[in-house]
Amino acid sequence: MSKKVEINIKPLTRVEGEGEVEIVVENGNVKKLQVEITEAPRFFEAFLIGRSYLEVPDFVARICGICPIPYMYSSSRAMEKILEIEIPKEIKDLRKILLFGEWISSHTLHVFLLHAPDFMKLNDVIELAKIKPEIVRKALKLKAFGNYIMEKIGGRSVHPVSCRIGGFYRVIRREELEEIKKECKDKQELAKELLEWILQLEIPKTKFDYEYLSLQDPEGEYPTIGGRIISNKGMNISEEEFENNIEEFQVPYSTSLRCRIKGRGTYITGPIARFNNNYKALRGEVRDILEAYGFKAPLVNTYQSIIARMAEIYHSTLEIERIINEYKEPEKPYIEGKVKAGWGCGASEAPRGILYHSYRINSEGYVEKARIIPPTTQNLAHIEQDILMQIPEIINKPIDEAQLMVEMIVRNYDPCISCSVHAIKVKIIKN
Amino acid sequence: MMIYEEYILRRALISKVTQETKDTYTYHIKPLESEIKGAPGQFNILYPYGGGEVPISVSGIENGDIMHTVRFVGAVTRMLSKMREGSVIGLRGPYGSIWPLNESKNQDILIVAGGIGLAPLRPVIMEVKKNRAEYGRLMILYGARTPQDLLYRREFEEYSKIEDCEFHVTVDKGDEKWTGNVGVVTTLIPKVEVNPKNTIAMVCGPETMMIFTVKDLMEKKGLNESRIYISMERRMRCGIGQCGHCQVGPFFVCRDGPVFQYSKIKRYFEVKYI
Amino acid sequence: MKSIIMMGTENELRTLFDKFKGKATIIGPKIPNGEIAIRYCELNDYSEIPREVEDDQEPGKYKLMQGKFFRHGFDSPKKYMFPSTLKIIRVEKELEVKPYNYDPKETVFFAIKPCDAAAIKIMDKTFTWNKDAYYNAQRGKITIIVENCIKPGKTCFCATMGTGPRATENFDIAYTKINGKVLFEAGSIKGEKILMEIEVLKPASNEVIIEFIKVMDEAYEKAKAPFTTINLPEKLEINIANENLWKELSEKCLGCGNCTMVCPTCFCFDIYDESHLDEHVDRVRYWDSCFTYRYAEVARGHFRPEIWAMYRQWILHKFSYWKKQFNILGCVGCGRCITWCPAGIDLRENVKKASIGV
Amino acid sequence: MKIAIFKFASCSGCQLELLNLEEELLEIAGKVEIAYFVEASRKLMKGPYDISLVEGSVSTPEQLEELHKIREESKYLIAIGSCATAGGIQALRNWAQLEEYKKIVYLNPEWIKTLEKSTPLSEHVKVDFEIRGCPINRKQLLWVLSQIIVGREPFLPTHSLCIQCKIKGYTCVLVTRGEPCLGPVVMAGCGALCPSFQRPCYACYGPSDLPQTIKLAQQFTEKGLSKKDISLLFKKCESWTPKFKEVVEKYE
Ligand SMILES: Cc1cc2nc3c(=O)[nH]c(=O)nc-3n(C[C@H](O)[C@H](O)[C@H](O)COP(=O)(O)OP(=O)(O)OC[C@H]3O[C@@H](n4cnc5c(N)ncnc54)[C@H](O)[C@@H]3O)c2cc1C
Ligand code: SF4
Ligand code: SF4
Ligand code: SF4
Repeated sequence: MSKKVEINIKPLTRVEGEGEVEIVVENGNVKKLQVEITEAPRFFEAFLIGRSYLEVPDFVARICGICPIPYMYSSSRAMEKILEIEIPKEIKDLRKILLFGEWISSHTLHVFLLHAPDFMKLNDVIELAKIKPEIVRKALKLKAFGNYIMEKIGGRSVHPVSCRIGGFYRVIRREELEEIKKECKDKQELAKELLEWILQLEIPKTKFDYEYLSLQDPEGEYPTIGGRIISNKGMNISEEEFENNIEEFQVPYSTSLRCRIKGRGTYITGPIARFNNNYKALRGEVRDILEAYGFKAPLVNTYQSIIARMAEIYHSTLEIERIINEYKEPEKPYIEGKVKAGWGCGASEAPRGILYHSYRINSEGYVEKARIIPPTTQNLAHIEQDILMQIPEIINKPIDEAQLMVEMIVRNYDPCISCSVHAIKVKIIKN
Repeated sequence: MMIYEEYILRRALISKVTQETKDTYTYHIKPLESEIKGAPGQFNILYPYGGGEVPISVSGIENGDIMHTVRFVGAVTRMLSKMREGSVIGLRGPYGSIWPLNESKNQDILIVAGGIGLAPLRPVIMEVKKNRAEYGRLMILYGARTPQDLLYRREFEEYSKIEDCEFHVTVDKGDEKWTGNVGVVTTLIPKVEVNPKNTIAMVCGPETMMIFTVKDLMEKKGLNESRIYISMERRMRCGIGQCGHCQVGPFFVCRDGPVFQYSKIKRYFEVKYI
Repeated sequence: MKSIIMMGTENELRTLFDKFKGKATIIGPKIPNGEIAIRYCELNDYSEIPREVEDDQEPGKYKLMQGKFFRHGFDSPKKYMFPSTLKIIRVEKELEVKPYNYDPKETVFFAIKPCDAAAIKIMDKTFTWNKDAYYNAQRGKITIIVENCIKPGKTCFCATMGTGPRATENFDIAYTKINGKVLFEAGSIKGEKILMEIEVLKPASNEVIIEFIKVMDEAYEKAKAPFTTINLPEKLEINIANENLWKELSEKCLGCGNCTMVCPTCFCFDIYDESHLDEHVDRVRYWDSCFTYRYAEVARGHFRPEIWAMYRQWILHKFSYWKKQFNILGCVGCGRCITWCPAGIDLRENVKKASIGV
Repeated sequence: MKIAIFKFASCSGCQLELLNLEEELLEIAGKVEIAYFVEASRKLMKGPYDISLVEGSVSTPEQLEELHKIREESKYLIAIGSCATAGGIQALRNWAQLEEYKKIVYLNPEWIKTLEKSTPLSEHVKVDFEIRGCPINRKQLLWVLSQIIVGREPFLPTHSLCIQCKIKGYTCVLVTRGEPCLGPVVMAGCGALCPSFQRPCYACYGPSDLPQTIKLAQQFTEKGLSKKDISLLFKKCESWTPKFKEVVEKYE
């Protein structure tokens, strides 16, 4: 008896878009496994050419409404290297607060609105709110806090307006940050409670030996902007070496490129990678709770990415308060550099992992070449890999469960909001 | 402590709705809190919940109910179109000046109305009918785009039966059933005999129609500009001379108008885009 | 009321300021942290009033720099009596109307300019006529302390409009800083009483008064526009139908509305119905401008669909209609609309051109 | 009332603004039925829908087909954001050679299918209302939704950003620093965010209701900006709107 299992998940979405998953298994052999990206191409790398270096952060922010800040940071960092701008501590600190704000907002969105319903076999957050109203209310409050931070410092949470190359458009005043600080204690409490709730979720058990790639902060903090790129399998390179070590490739069924480490294969970037590679840099308060529930790095089960994400939320709420306490208003809102021809690259940790940019500009500051490698692109090939590893289990499940399982695997990577694929239609044909 | 009394809307009940044309209804409105007045020419501000305020002329008073005839042209009026008998709306007013009924005592009255412009003039017709002896001849010239756009058709017979009343109707474009006049309202002007020394004209309609009517009345009928009254329409956000929108030259249409003696407004009325 | 000029020093100015501390909200000029213009805001201490700065104002340009005497930024006392956004009433389903309550605080305008005091006089006429409840409530609780302008700016023309550079009416106390001295004048009984309490003040000597007059006279010459207000409404209206003229005058106008927003007397507003999910609606009043497209739009047409007509409405309202409506001109010559016009249109030149035709 | 949310070429930022209505989200869900929202729910209901919110520009043949289907299934179609109302930032390719662009971005350009231009919904179907901005302002979105719930056709102000800037009390960056702020020709809606950070507006909300774009460009020329810089100023997420296009074409 031949047994054919066909799983067709449509629509599935990319960082900012649409995609599908198609799986065909015949007699236990995988005939087809495609995580397809059908999102309309938007040609950012092309229309950036000829634009002024100053415009780039605002443009690339528009690649993704969920994580515009790292887009602005990676591009600014690349330009700042070309222009030889040294970013002072005050501005670095501000940037970190803003980024943590985005992590809080983006992670809370994913953990509670998109991911948690999976573990409770629910369709969406509205259903979750019916059985766990307190949890949802707390999560929404926490998410609002993330947005509040971005609005205070950035003007708005989607495509903030205050960031520029060299710093910010105006000095962010202490008083403004004090207002954020007032909220911190309360939100730390919320984050802690929610972390404890997540730690008690029933999470599927798997164990795989994957490669995790993340930044490592030069000052030993939890990684945010810039630093070495490290992995649990011994990779340790500078941002400048990224393009030499990571290769991009394209598959015919997808408008998204995908990545692998040259000569080695696919890898994971994102919260679970940061967590595993930088566990010591997490705030002690966070580790204490994790360990009290029996968790610590490395997490080798990708379903536990939800734990890494929630840990980062709590970490962020604590760090924001610390940085505000140390904050001194910078003298100048931004540092001006010398426009000259050159090439530069920059990486930062987006909520979903390493975001790498590189640019070449001419002597008048107009872009000649742009290269952007977002985390979801990097994870994409690995998502297929991850599904592949779990195929034996998937095909032995009843149809709905198999369907949900594939979706869950994809959602573990939080491939941006669109890519959270809560609405993946899975078609499984068994014969 | 202070409150903005000027803006307090009073609750009122729609007691009857009559369809006039495809897009125009007449509402009979019963005040629920205090009496609502309104003299011919004046307007009230109507407010469907959450929609916004619209100024609408008084088109009649019947058994203590006030009548408003509304054409549905935009967001707020279309909201009104969904209101039925028994609906509650907000209302404030009355505001604005009145038709020169006092000055018209013992005078002939010439009414020229275009489209929805008959609504503010209907109370004048009713007043003349009621106190027939106090006024001279009544002439009504009314025009609309098509026969289907004529307001108050069910009352036309009543108008023509008013003693010593001439009533002419025209449409820009007739249909198979239409046997009456065809042409813009100014084509009716030659049909009436006007004594320029003894006639007060009251005009309301679209601004271009008013421009041509006034011109004809002065040039062809010899009416002095001080004997002509027009009712103007402007955007109004407050109705009480605060918001600035309704200004025509130095005049606030909501307070100094909407009814203006033509001699007073002429200087501005004739200027393009004033 | 005796209009005696009293003499003191900056110490007495501080004493005057301190008299209001804790008793009233004091509004005055300040350069808030990180700001790039002088703003009217709440002051907690006399020392917050800027010193050693000057505002360089030109058509379409404003810059703060080192200097001795500053004038004003773009905001005026208007925003305190006629807030840019104000909830008027709340309507609940079934049309239950709940008015918002206003309880304005006792307020002192400290160190505002003569033109601003004159603007309040104009607003008194427009808003009182209008029975504006909020305005009247706040206005009844205001004390006006004016600083006379010894050095009018490049966009000022208060002299022409008869509102400055020395305040002559509509204030409680006016003061003038001249060569290290501060001269005080009372403009109301209230002001006189306050001044009497400051014992150190002495009547100014003749020499000081002569010095004062000389400074004010020089200032007067610097604040003139190239037109006069004599018969201005009539002169302007002669050209009311001259479309080409208005097109030429508004050639650079962007229709952005900045001029009306910064004007200390412009009073137009719109009311929005802000509906909320919990089934209540706030009727909110916002500043509006005759330069917005919707301003003169009606259901099926537009009364002023082109920029030149809007521009004419603005000029004629200020310099002609206003006089007919409120028996006063609508402009005080503060020059804000000139400085803050992004296109740098010089109102003075345009009024001049419009009043004689081209 | 059944609401559906759709997405074409875009960054998802506008629908994120819907999710960012944290406090109101559950309240909205109580008033209306969120029938189709790929980003938020596994449960997808079939049309017809009372209101469809559509994000993103039309840029592939499939999207065009889907748009017509959405139009048929929706009583009230609202375009949200610059992409859906103006073609979005990806409309910058409308000025370029598409094949060139494909080569720049993709290793195998022949695999990429797309329409020649990225266009707003209104170029293809009747749109009942537009909420503009890149991204839209969630307060405006909420206002529009609550107006519809109350039974009113939606309304949003269309005047210049300068008016909002002054209502909020921000100091003008154009006048104080001579920086090329587009506020005078841009529609209000964001809350004058950039001026609040002393930054010139770069026009996320597109043209206001009577935008004097050519005159403003002329102003900038007088302030010393080069033709190229002026055309770049107008060539951003709202570049495909007629009044902005006019400047881009004249100054490019
Ligand atoms: C003195 C006078 C008497 C009148 N008498 C009559 C009469 O007897 N019969 C009659 O049919 N008409 C009469 N009209 C005309 C009538 O007032 C208009 O047709 C009506 O106001 C149109 O309103 P609308 O909202 O339906 O149309 P729209 O044109 O859609 O709305 C008017 C304007 O209001 C604005 N707006 C919409 N929503 C809001 C909101 N939420 N907040 C703020 N602004 C908003 C819009 O910008 C719109 O342009 C009279 C007008 C005047 C001045
Ligand atoms: S005059 Fe100047 S400030 Fe006023 S609308 Fe025109 S351009 Fe704007
Ligand atoms: S900063 Fe820009 S938006 Fe604000 S007033 Fe100035 S020109 Fe207008
Ligand atoms: S660029 Fe303009 S529209 Fe966009 S946020 Fe800034 S001020 Fe608002």
